[in-house]
Amino acid sequence: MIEVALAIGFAAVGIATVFCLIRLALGPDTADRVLALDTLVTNAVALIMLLGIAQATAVHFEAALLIAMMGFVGTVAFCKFVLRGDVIE
Amino acid sequence: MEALVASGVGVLTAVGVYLCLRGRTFPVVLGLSFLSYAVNVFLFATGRLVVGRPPIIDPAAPGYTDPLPQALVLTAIVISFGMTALVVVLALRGFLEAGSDHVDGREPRDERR
Amino acid sequence: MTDWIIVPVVLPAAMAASIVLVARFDLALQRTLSLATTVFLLGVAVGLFLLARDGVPRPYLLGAWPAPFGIVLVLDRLSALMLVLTQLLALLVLLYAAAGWDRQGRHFHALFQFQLMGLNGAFLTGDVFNLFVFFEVLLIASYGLFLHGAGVRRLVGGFKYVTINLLASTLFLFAVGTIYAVTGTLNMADLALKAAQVGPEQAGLLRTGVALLLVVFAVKAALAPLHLWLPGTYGVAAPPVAALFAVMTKVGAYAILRVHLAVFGGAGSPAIGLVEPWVVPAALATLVLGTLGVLGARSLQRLAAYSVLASMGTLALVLAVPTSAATAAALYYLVHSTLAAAGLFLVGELVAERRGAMRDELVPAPPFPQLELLAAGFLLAALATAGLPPLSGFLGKIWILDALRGRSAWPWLWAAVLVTSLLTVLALARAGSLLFWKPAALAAPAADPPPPRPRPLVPLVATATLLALPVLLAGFAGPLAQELEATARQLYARQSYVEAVLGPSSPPAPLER
Amino acid sequence: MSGALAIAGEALVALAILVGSFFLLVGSFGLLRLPTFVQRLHAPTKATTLGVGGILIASMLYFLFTTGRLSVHELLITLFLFLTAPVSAYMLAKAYLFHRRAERELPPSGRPVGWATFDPAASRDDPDEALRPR
Amino acid sequence: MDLAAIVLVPLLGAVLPPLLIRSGRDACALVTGAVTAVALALLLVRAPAVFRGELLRESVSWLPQAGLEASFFLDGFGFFFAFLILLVGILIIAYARFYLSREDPLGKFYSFLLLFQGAMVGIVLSDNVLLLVVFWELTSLSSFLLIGYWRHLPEAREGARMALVVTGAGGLALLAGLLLLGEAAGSRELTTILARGEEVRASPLYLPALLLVLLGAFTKSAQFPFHFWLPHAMAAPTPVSAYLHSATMVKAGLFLLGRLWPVLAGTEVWFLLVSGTGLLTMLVAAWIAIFKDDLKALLAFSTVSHLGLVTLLLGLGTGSAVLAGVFHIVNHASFKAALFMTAGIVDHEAGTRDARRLGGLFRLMPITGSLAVLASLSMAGVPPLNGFLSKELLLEETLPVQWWSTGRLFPLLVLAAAACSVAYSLRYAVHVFLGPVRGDYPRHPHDPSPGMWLPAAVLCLPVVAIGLFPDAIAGPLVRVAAEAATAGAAPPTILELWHGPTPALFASLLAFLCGLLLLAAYAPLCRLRERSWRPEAKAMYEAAVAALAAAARRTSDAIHDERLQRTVAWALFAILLVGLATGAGAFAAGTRPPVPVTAPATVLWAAGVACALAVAVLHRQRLLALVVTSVVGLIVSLTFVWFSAPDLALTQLSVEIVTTVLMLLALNYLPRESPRESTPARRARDLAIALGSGLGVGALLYAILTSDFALPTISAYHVAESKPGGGGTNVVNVILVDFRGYDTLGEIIVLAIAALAIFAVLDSTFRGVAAERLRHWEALPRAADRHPMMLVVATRVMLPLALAVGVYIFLRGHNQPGGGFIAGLVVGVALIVQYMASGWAWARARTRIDYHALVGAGVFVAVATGIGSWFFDRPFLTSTYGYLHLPLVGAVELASAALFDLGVFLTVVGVVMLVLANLARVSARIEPRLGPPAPMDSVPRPEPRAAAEAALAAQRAEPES
Amino acid sequence: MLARLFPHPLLSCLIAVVWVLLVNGPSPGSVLMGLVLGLILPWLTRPFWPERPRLRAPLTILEYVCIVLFDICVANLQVAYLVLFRRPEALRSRFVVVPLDTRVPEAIVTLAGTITMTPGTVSCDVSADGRALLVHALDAADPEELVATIKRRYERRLLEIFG
Ligand code: NA
Ligand code: NA
Repeated sequence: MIEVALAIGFAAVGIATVFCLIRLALGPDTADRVLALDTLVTNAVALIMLLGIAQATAVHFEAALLIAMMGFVGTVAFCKFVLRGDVIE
Repeated sequence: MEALVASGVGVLTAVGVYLCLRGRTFPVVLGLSFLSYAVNVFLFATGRLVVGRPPIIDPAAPGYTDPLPQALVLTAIVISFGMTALVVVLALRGFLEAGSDHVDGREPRDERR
Repeated sequence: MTDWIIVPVVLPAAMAASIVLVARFDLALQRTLSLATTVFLLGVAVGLFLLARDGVPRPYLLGAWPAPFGIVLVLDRLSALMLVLTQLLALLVLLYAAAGWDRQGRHFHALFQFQLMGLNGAFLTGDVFNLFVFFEVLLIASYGLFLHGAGVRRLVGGFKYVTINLLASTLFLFAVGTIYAVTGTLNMADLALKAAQVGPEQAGLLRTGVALLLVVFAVKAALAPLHLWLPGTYGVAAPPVAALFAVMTKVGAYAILRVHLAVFGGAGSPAIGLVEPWVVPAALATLVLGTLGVLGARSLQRLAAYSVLASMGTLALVLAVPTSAATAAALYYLVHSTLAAAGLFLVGELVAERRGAMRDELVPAPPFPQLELLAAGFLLAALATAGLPPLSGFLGKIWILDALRGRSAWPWLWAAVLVTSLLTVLALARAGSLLFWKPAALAAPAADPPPPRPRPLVPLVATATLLALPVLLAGFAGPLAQELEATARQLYARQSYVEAVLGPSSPPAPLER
Repeated sequence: MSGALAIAGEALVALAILVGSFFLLVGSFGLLRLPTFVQRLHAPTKATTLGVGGILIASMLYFLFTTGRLSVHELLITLFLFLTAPVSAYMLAKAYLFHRRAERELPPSGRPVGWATFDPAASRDDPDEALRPR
Repeated sequence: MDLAAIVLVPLLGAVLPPLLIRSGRDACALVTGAVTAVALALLLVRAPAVFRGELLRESVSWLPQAGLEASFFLDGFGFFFAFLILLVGILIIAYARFYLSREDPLGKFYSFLLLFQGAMVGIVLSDNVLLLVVFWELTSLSSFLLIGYWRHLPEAREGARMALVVTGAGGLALLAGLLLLGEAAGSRELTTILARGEEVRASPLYLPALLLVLLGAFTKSAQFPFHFWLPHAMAAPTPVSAYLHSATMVKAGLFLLGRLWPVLAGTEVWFLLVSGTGLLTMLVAAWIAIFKDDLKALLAFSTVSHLGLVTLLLGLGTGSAVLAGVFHIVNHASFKAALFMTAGIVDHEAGTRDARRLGGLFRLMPITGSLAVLASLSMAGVPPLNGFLSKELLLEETLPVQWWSTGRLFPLLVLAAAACSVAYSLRYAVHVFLGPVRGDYPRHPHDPSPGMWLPAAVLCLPVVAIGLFPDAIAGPLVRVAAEAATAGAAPPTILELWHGPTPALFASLLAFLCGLLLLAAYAPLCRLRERSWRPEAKAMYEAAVAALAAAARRTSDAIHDERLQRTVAWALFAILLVGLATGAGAFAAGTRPPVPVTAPATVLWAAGVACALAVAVLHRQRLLALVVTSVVGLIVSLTFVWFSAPDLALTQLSVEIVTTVLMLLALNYLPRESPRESTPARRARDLAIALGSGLGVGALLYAILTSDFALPTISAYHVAESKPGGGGTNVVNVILVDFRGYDTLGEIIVLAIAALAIFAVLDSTFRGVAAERLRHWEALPRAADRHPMMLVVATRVMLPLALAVGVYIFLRGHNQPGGGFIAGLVVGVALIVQYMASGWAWARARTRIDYHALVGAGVFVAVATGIGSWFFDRPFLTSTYGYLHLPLVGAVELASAALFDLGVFLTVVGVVMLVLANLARVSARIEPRLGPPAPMDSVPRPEPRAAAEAALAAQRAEPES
Repeated sequence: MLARLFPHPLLSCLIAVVWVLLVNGPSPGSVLMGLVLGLILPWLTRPFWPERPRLRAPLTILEYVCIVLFDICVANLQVAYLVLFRRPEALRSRFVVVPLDTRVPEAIVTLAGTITMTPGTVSCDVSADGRALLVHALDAADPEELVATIKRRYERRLLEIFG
């Protein structure tokens, strides 16, 4: 049962990734692309957790945690760049 | 999976090489990043591909992947981070000093290359 | 006593950290610490050299982990020789630089000590991945030193220098990865042992990895066509830095000796016979291109930079020959060419800083102070560079000719060496007579001649000492040559190296050729 | 652990996974489908909240049922996502507004000053100046 | 050391003159003369043994590995030359003392002269052929210095360079030739080689060796067509010309020919090359000499001609010819040195050496005139002077010579040369000294002080004395020399003034008459010569050198144009070439069972590939490229997660973030887009290289991944020892901080250096051009708020939490994924976010740590941890660990590796902060803040009372909803 | 004493909780360590957060969290429906302005974050004086009602919590 759910979950993540990539390709704005990147990062957290369940290990937890904690820094930096040019000012 | 990883590394290398051959500093920096991705995965993969066997000692573990390439890659990542930082700063400083971000520090004349 | 083996790495590292930590606002203190460290290091290097003379390679097991599992340093005659050469050069260059050059940018002394650490580490290590790490240490320190004083030429040149070296570093990792993927080891002694045991199905992979590593070292050694980075680097760096860099290309040469000729050169190794067919043509091209550069150079520093190239070409010709006789000749020339090039850089700068706006451009300029003295210095440096008697350049060259005798196409190699020597003589004669003999009509008399700046004595003394070294090398060529022969023999004594590092229990393998 | 409980546990885990996957997918689908940027900005919220949330719950339950120990560190991931996702969205919205919209296309703020992205008063260091009528 | 002393005394003595010049010119000259005299005395002491026919030899080891020994030998031939060199040397030293003016640095001159002298003596006494080359090149060098002595004269500089290059080239050829000769003879000692003539001549190396040696000898002795440098060397002060270019250096080539005569001579090719060259040189130079108006040029070409004469004799291959040659060397040295000295006196006194402006000097300077006329008559071969004798011998030797089947051509040519020689010799006497006194000399000439004419007079003594009593004065010396040179093949000829009416006498007479005729017809001859084609060798040489240098510069500039793209392309090309050549056969799939492919992995792969390719296509839009690159980085991290490398994933993720921020910081001051500037051809080339590289790497990795390790890997030990030996369960971390902690030490030092270098590079931004450029920076339109409230507050809450995570990751790294490096990045990012949110100035003011200190401290802690193991007498970086049992908490592991990891942590934090904060400083400098830095914008402020009350009232007025 | 040690008890507790979550479960050691960190980290980071607000009404906090979580779940379903089944052009997307009563930045940010995390609404900007929020609604038939709901459901409680 879990295997089936996992398979569906992986498929969902895969399809979601494809969607994000299409948005990344289409844009049209930089903000769209950064948004796609941000969503990809979120998907990555999900993917890592799914992998953890599939492999029955908690060893990937830190990776998910770091993405959750620091993933937004990239997004913020890109936005700050678009907004002000200077990321740190 | 081997074919995927090998071809992926190949693509990363090709892109990195192509970018390194561009005439402006920024794509070159990007190219170096790509080469660094490529070589990191390559070096990591020299321990062969193993799924679900992280090198963390656990009596219940069925086995471990080769930890040594991982340690080497960690070192390599760190070093290439330092190098990238330096090269980025150099690209910036060169531009501020020369007024051109061409890799040769001067705009190519009429010749279009 | 073996604990001293790690000192040439650890001491400069600790000292550099201390300089950053406590002395970063106090240049005088930095100088004192830096000089004292370098003097001490020279002492240690000499001590290690004497220690290594008994002919037994000494492993130093870092972290007390047994080889090949941990990282091991190996002190043998070759590494000790390189240590002495490096510290000697470093001390003289540092003396020179401490008279004012170090003021032009930040962190000169810390970077300098880190540079020494990187060089020493690269010469001492017995582990290929650790060699990569120390290559990176010495490279990044060299980037820092290269950029010392900044300026547009250095910044733009710096980008190129860094880029090309990053490419080489990337290739280094590809190569090391491939080697590990086949042999499962990184320790050089272990590699020497295992290379012979790799089966035919993976021999090709190993050979590829080793060949790629050769390309990496060729980049460092600036062998054509991988040399294109050198003129813009050595010709642009602050002259004392360029002088120190004279030893950097030799790291590439050292690595080829250590890895390709010694480790992977043993019987049964799939990578045997790789060096000569690739390196000799490259060396010839380097020699020719370097000489053309010397002949066409517009400034003295450029000329010196190209002379480094030409000397690397000469060196590589004989370096590629995998016999202990040839290697001894290569080592002699290596030592000589390092000191000669450094001397030329320093003399060039002494001239440049006295010629005002003309700097070291090879155009007529008014006479300048201390002309006679510097002319004599230039003469010595030029003699050494061009390989004219009676200095070590000539001895090195005849030894090389001797060693090349009988290799394939040797008449051509001889012709190349001799003809390029002649062209170098021509170029240096032109440059010297232009700089020291041809007075320019004084430009419109300056209303206010600039006040005579105090000319510190120390740079002159440092340069003079450096220039005296080729004389000593020539004078004591005999005893030195004996040392070098022993060094070369030890390099090829693979069995004893393996036993020293891995212990005598390692199964006897047909390692000797 | 009895068989029935195990099956129930498995079902719970599977359900959580499915719920999470669903919202994850919906989020990305919205990102693809919705026509304007501000509308698309709504999409990832689902992925970060119920999407990842569902899978985290699945993970917690899974380790509870397999090891018998409650695994709680997944909550941290949620915590950090909740802390950071609004910032991302906010910055993205500002970036979009700044680049693609003029201030007049936005509803007035109802304050003597305009929106922070556009009104220089936002970064004025004199606190009182911001309130003076312009 | 006896023989070496003869060489070393002048060489070492060369340091004395510059030191003594302060004591006066006389003292200087005396000491220089004394040095030479000592050397001469040392030589003469050995004379009895030499004349007994003994061969004196001594050897000191120098560089035996290259076959170079400091070995000397003295036989008659060497003695002869050494004697000549030192004897003439003394005279030249005396002459120069008076010749050089007060402005000329005499000390330097004498120093160079002694250097030269020592080198010359070295050549003639060397036993080892390589040693000979050493001295040979030294003579080139010291003559370079001597010719260029008057460095203000362009012709001196050019002449010096030309002499150096031509003779230096010869020297290198000689080196090769002698090496080959040594190879053929099986020894590099002349004493041995000389005994093995047969073997050498039979060796296949004979011909190349001969050609190379002759090249050396001919260039040095100015044989045609290498003669051109010698006349231009006359720009040197006359003592130099007299010494080098008449008596000594140019004779070095002849010495060499004579020295190697027993080995090389006697073959057809030797005869053809040597005597042919000699004859040609003799003839051509004599003809030219007739027309030289510059006295020194005239003498120079006459010297060339006489050198040709001796060469011719040596080429004949008979012992008697060698004897004649040796005899002529003596004679030539005496009269030619004297002639040079008189030319120098004329120049000195009359202010010109142009024959056209001279004449009638005999009356004004009778002593000089007498000496000059005497010497020139000797040169013309007038009896009873010594020149006559050697010319007789020459004719005697050459008259019977046949050149192939050309009949009498050879002797006729010799005769023609002799006639020319008469002509120029007499011209020197007639056009300068005879005839009426003129009134238009640049200076008023009169005889100089005895110091100047005495040496010339001394030299004229043998001119007459040898002419009259040849055998008594020169006989023994010449014979012993010739005998030694020919290894006994020279006949014990008695030298006599009068041989009776031999064909040679008639030929000599004929030559003299022809010479007179030539001189009589001087004016028409001159016109004839004016009209004929005369290749100007110097101009050709200079043009050739200039063309060479220009070509070298062009080539070098074209190749080393320092274009990065070309540099990189070549490097990649070389890599591809080597990789393909060595690895083409190696890329075969192995037999390792594959890991099954899964769908999500495929999607990730496709995403990564697509994004990577997109970056290649879109790279000109830089921001976009950066965004897409982040996706690639994310996928790389996920790859690490996938294949059991959690530590790698963590590291890659955190590095990725820092790198992105870094790139954005830089991108702000870089153009946002790259221009489209690659030609299609360039793109195609790059694409080919890129594809090749990608395919190569892909194939290599595929071959690796599909095959197993050929041999067991060392990492099995790491896994086994991780817990018991290293005290940690995260093997990767234990490797990093323990098994290979030394690598990690290197790695953090790389980071530290990078940070220091970056700091140093950025530090210079605030000066010069860059600062100027920044001052005029035109920023793009910007949003109004710098520090959005949402960002500021969220990151404030995040900071302590992120630090807690950092602590967590640091502490558990030894056992679980994590460690000092990642923890450092986490903390660094947490701090950087503060900078991003609240601004550089505000955040910097709140960070009490100096990042330099942090970097330094980190490295220091790591190093100190390593050193700590010394105190337990263990190698550097030896780790230890133990467990501390605390109440409540339980066992806490304390590992020295953790201390090392702390160093890593501190370094990483310091580096990240130092780099990013300093990069941010660039913009802080552009826009200096007015007033105090604000932590956040658009924050609700405490309102003025009135406004607040109004707001409150308005709120109350509204009905509750 | 305790107040001196823990000037921000809530933050310290949060850190302790985070630590316990990090090590994946409470144990004497982990709680102790969490408390130690709760002591040190707020002190270390104090300069970066100069005016930490005092939180009141802990029960209201709990209530607020529950409400928000509940709203998130409901809104997720609503929005999923909108995304999947509503034609995009039929969406009544619009910006609405939420005037703010609270003046505590932390409260404003919490409100903005809550709005964003509840699917269907995103906080896009704040007025230059920080007294109004610009919110985008994916589908808002009645903007006033939306603003009122936000103020009633969230801001009122935040006013209580942050004072
Ligand atoms: Na770790
Ligand atoms: Na929302």
